[in-house]
Amino acid sequence: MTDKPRIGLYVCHCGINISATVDVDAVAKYAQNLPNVHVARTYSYMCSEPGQALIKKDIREQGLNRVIVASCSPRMHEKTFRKAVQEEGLNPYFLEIANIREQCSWVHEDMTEGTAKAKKLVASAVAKVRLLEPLESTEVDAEPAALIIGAGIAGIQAALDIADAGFKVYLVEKSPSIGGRMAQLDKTFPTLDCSACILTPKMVDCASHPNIELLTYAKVEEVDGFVGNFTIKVRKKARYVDVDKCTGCGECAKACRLANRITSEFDEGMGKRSAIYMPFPQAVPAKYTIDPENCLMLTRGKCGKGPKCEEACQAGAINFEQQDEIVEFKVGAIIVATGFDTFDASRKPEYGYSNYPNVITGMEMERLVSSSGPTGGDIKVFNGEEEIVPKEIAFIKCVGSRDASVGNEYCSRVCCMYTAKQAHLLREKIPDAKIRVYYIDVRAFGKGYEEFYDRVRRENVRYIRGNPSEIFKRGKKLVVKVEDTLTATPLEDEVDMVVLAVGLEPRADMREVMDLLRLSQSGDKFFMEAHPKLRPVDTATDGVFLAGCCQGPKDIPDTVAQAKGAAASAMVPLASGKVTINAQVATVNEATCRGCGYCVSVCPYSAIELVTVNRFGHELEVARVNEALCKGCGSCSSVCLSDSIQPKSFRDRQILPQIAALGGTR
Amino acid sequence: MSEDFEPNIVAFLCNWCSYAGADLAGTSRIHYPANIKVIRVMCSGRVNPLYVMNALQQGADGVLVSGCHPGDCHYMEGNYYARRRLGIFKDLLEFVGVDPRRFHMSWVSASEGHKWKEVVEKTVEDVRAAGPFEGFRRRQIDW
Amino acid sequence: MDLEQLRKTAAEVVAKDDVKYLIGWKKGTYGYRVSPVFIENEADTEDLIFSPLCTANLVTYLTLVEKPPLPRGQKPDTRKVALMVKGCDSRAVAQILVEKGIEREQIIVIGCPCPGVIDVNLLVAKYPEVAENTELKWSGEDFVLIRGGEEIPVKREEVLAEKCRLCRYPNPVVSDIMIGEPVKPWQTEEDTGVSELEGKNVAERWEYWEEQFARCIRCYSCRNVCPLCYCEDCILDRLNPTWINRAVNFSENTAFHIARAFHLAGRCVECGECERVCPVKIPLGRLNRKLAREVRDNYGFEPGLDPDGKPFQASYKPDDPEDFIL
Amino acid sequence: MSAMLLNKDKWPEFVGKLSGKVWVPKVEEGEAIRFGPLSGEESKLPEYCNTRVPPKEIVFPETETLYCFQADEHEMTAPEIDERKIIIGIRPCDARAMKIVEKLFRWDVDDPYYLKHRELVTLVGLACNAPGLNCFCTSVGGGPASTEGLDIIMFDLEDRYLLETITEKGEALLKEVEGLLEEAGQDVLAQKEKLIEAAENKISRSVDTEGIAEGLPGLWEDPLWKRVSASCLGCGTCTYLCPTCHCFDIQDETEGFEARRYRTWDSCMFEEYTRHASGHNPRPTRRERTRNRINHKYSYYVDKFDLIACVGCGRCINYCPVNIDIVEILRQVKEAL
Repeated sequence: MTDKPRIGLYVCHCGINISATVDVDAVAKYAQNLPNVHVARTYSYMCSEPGQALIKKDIREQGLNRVIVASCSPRMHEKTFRKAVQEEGLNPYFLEIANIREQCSWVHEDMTEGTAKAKKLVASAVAKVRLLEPLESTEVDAEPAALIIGAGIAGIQAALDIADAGFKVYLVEKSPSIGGRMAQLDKTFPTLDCSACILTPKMVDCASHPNIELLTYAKVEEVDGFVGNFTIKVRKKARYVDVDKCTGCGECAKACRLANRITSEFDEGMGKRSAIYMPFPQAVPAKYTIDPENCLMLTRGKCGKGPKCEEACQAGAINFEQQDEIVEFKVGAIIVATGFDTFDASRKPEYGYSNYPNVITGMEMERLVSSSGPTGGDIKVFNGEEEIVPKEIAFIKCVGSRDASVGNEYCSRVCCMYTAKQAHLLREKIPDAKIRVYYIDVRAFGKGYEEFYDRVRRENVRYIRGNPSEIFKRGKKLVVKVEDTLTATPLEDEVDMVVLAVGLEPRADMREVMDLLRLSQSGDKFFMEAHPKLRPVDTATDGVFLAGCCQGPKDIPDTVAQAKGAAASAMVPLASGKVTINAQVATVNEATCRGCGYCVSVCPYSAIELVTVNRFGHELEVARVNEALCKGCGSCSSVCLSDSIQPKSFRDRQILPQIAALGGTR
Repeated sequence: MSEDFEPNIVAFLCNWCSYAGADLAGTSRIHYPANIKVIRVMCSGRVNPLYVMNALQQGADGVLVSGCHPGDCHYMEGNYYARRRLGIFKDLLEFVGVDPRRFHMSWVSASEGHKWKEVVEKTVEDVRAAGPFEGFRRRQIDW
Repeated sequence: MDLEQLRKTAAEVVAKDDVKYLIGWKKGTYGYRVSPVFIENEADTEDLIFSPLCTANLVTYLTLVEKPPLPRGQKPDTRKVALMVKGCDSRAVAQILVEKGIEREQIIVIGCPCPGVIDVNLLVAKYPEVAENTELKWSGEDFVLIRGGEEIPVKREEVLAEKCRLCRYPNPVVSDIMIGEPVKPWQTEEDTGVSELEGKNVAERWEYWEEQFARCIRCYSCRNVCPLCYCEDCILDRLNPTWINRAVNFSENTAFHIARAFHLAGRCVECGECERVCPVKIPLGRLNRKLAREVRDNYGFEPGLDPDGKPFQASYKPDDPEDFIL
Repeated sequence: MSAMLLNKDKWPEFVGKLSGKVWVPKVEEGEAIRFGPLSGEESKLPEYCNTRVPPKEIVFPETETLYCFQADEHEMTAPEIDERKIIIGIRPCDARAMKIVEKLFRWDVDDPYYLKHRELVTLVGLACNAPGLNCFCTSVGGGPASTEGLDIIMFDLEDRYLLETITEKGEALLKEVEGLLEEAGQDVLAQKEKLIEAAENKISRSVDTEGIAEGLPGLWEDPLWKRVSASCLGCGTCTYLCPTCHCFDIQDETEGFEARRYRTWDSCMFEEYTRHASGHNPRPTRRERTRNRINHKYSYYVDKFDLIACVGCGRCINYCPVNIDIVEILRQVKEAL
């Protein structure tokens, strides 16, 4: 241990955020009398430059060797203050934060109660800080490579940025082609750029980039290690097509016995494909894949007298014997860009999506309006009796968004604008159509969005405020039942087609990624960022970052911006070549360890092993911690019967005095 | 028991889920009783069940341990170990005659600010009903 | 039990060069007492006995031996230790092996199938002890007391130890050599000691234990006799951090007993030694058996059966009970 | 000194009239485990050979505050010891033990706590009519009716007690209950003598102490120590239940700024009893500890105070979980001499 503790205690007013509910002066006065507290002060904003300067001055002039800041959550400013005390030559771990804002002033109303609790929290911090030990951080080399999971526009953009910076990128995509959701879109709002025209070049760049290794039709199976040193295992699913031989000519698909008989995922179920297929013409890689769930050869073991595709393939690329392949590599950082699912409109049965073919989703509309879509861009729908060109069209917004009844309280942020865009595109294709948009609110917040919305309204698209209660059929028409809430008029709108502006949801299979990377979900069930404002691309797992809609609904510009942010963050360890190992690791008292191996069993990181030591002539097994692997969770220490393994900064001898301080009636 | 008895409750929260959830309750200005005082640990797996005993001995009327939901542990499994150890410890306390209302465990995620409030309210209500814990408090012993 | 076979086997074992000693039981110094004995040479194996008076669990001696610093250059004595075990005792061996407290090849386990041992307090109450050493033998279902050349039949249910009434493993689960034939497990009785307490409300239970713990003198015999309490430096002795103050009072005593019972949760093999040795008659077995029952019923786990098994507290199942979680 | 008779019917009245807190053997778990303050429900003394825990705890509490203090301050306050206690039913061996231990607490410096407790306590002994199986008081200078250390000795005469005063303190105590007592006649005293003789004859175990005190140091490295200690569990039963063991540990306890220093029973049979701060332990194994226990009682104490620090109560034999038997150890010592 170092010298006798001399504690400086700083109580933050946080403007009135703390001082409105906690009598900060009373807390400081109380703390002044606690053991080893040398100075106790209050200040309006401890985290500000002058606030930090106050601490530094005291360390210098009063010879403080321990600092407590009673302020906001340690999750906010622990690092800030660690840095501050370190700058004065103090060990950064001689700092303790008493959280008197998030867990005191903001959640209590009564000044007396708030002050009393703040005093206890401060006493608890004093009890602990006296017994803290100096810790040294160590550094290990970081692997100069990144893994990106998901190759939609977010993954593609992040991959290109990192690869351009000179680092190796492994871009893993589940489906046979990169491109993601953006590849399905026709035009993009508000500029009406052709989606494919701006995405395809990036896809091609990815494929040709010397630093990018594309792993399409693949899945991450295992992630081990820690920031700077992740070991990744990826399963490349068998395509049953030798990609080195496949020229992408497409003869196989034409020859396939199931040609035009299998529903196309890319066309949102509205088009057809073969059992051997390329999802869309601009796919990258431009290689064919056999769908093992439908291919006759793979499901039944035979295909007529022989597989037609094999016959048609001049290159001899078809290989029904192909097996999954496991690829293993190391990376220093990971970006998760797994995207979203669209809301399943059948969960709103009142809109009749499952019953009426002329009720379609926004995503289906994208394919319908697309010149590469199933109808070649002609707007035609089946009204149950005949195929018609719809002349009266209704859009319904907020389907599956802002709707507690389906469990989604959030706004999906893109539906207002894609509805406007689609209304515009419809107006171009069917100039005499009557187009009405039913909305709750219109949110046109981005650059050029409000202007675009105005333009669409001027194009004789009628916006009616009202949330339709029901859609039903009357003759050949669909009836949208709604109340115009601006005029309080009940309406029954007869239309030929309804477009449901479905919202964005977390992916149904996100659990797999959560488990792999130890991510958590926020209230909306999207992946949770480390901090909603200040660390929006980071996660609680060091070295793992988020990009795009997996973190929450976003439009393309925001997705690309976040992807670039994630890329920049991921490059920090890659560029510095070093990562700092958590100093708050577990440590073993070899003199008392009895070598039972309980800690070895519970350690989730295999950071502990039993080694043989010589204790005064006797050979014994004791536990030893690999500090590079230890995350400091402390599970080992609470299973240890002899208390021989303890996480630094969270030792029993540091926690028990905290309990005493909180428990004691004084 | 006295009407104005304010229970003193010590809570152990894991850094990643429950502590963050409690912070979120703060950021969202969700009000709850001040009886609860938190000790932050990195993982609920860090909570040695003897902490619960120690808290009761050192003057707490009740104890709460909260961690990530099963499957969500930042350290993968810590909360599972915590659940097993604290579960059996709760059985022990109850058998020795400690009112089971004095010790609670909960799963509160980083996004469950509201749940945190509910957990705190339930715990405070239960401990209040159980009354002051004089059981084996250290200071009850005459020096 | 064939004592001839036992002694012959023991003689063969201790005759081996790589065996340090054999731990067994011998007649005690008076009355019904039996004493643990450490036999190093063949001749002394004549002292060995195995009778319903052999209550002590000898497994505790495996881990009790001190390891003081050796003079430079001196090698530790790493010869094997042989020991006699009953069914319950053998479970402690299995559990210690799980915890790597001892290496399997360092011990020779002589298994003694056990038809049940007595509770000396019950025996003394019924048949007062005399100074002269008195033999008790198994006889059919019951026992027979041999005193002054006279054979006095003793009914099993009158004197059987509580742990034996509840015993489900009378035959050793770990052994290298088995002496005699396995005994047939008997119908176990209800654990009334535990269920009576469970039937009380918490306040009544507190009252009950308060009286018990208040009496504790903290001699640590319960801990020291326990074959599974073998940390060289027990946390309950430690001062930094202080889990338990040294002061003997109700508060510290209660904390001591809670901590002790908890450390044995999922480890206790119900050999009953803690309760047997308590000089102030605290029914500690009830605490341990209650937890053993919870562990068995709610977690499907029984310690001390599989030397290669996982430790209870250092493992989990995703579907462990969580009905207590808010 | 007087000899009085108390009819057992009058027991409640008798104990009710005494000025001071009366301690008697208390039955728990079906047995008189230790002494405790009279609760008022007792109509008589229980049946007991002796309590498991000796009444030494009344004058030498398991845990006793020495003084309280405040952190960062120099003032200390010692607790007041002012309660008058009357121990009724203490066996002669346990009273003798107090007398033996008092030597230690008066030696060198007076121990104010122990001596104050002793001063305030009146010992009303009960002679043994039926000594226990492992009693050997007669081998170490005591006997079933030894009066050493007692203020009054009682003899159980079936329906009444004979009370003989030994000290002024005892005399004063009887004054408080004069009305309840009647003078004992010669016949009663003769009956008493017979009881004593009968009791002495019932003692079956013995130790020949001749030459032990002088001989023990010479047996320092004798193999007997390893033999007799091999089965020792290292628990504190023998020492905590011993009426003459008097070792204590001094500890501090704090809460916030408040703190107390207290002493609490300790046992030379514990590993950490002699463990140095460095980790070195001069008595590293149970062998050295067992040797110390016997030496302390039968040699060191004899050296210093000319007294054997063992009263032959037999508790360490009765309650040793593994049948470590001091009589047998002493027999082996004698044999090895």
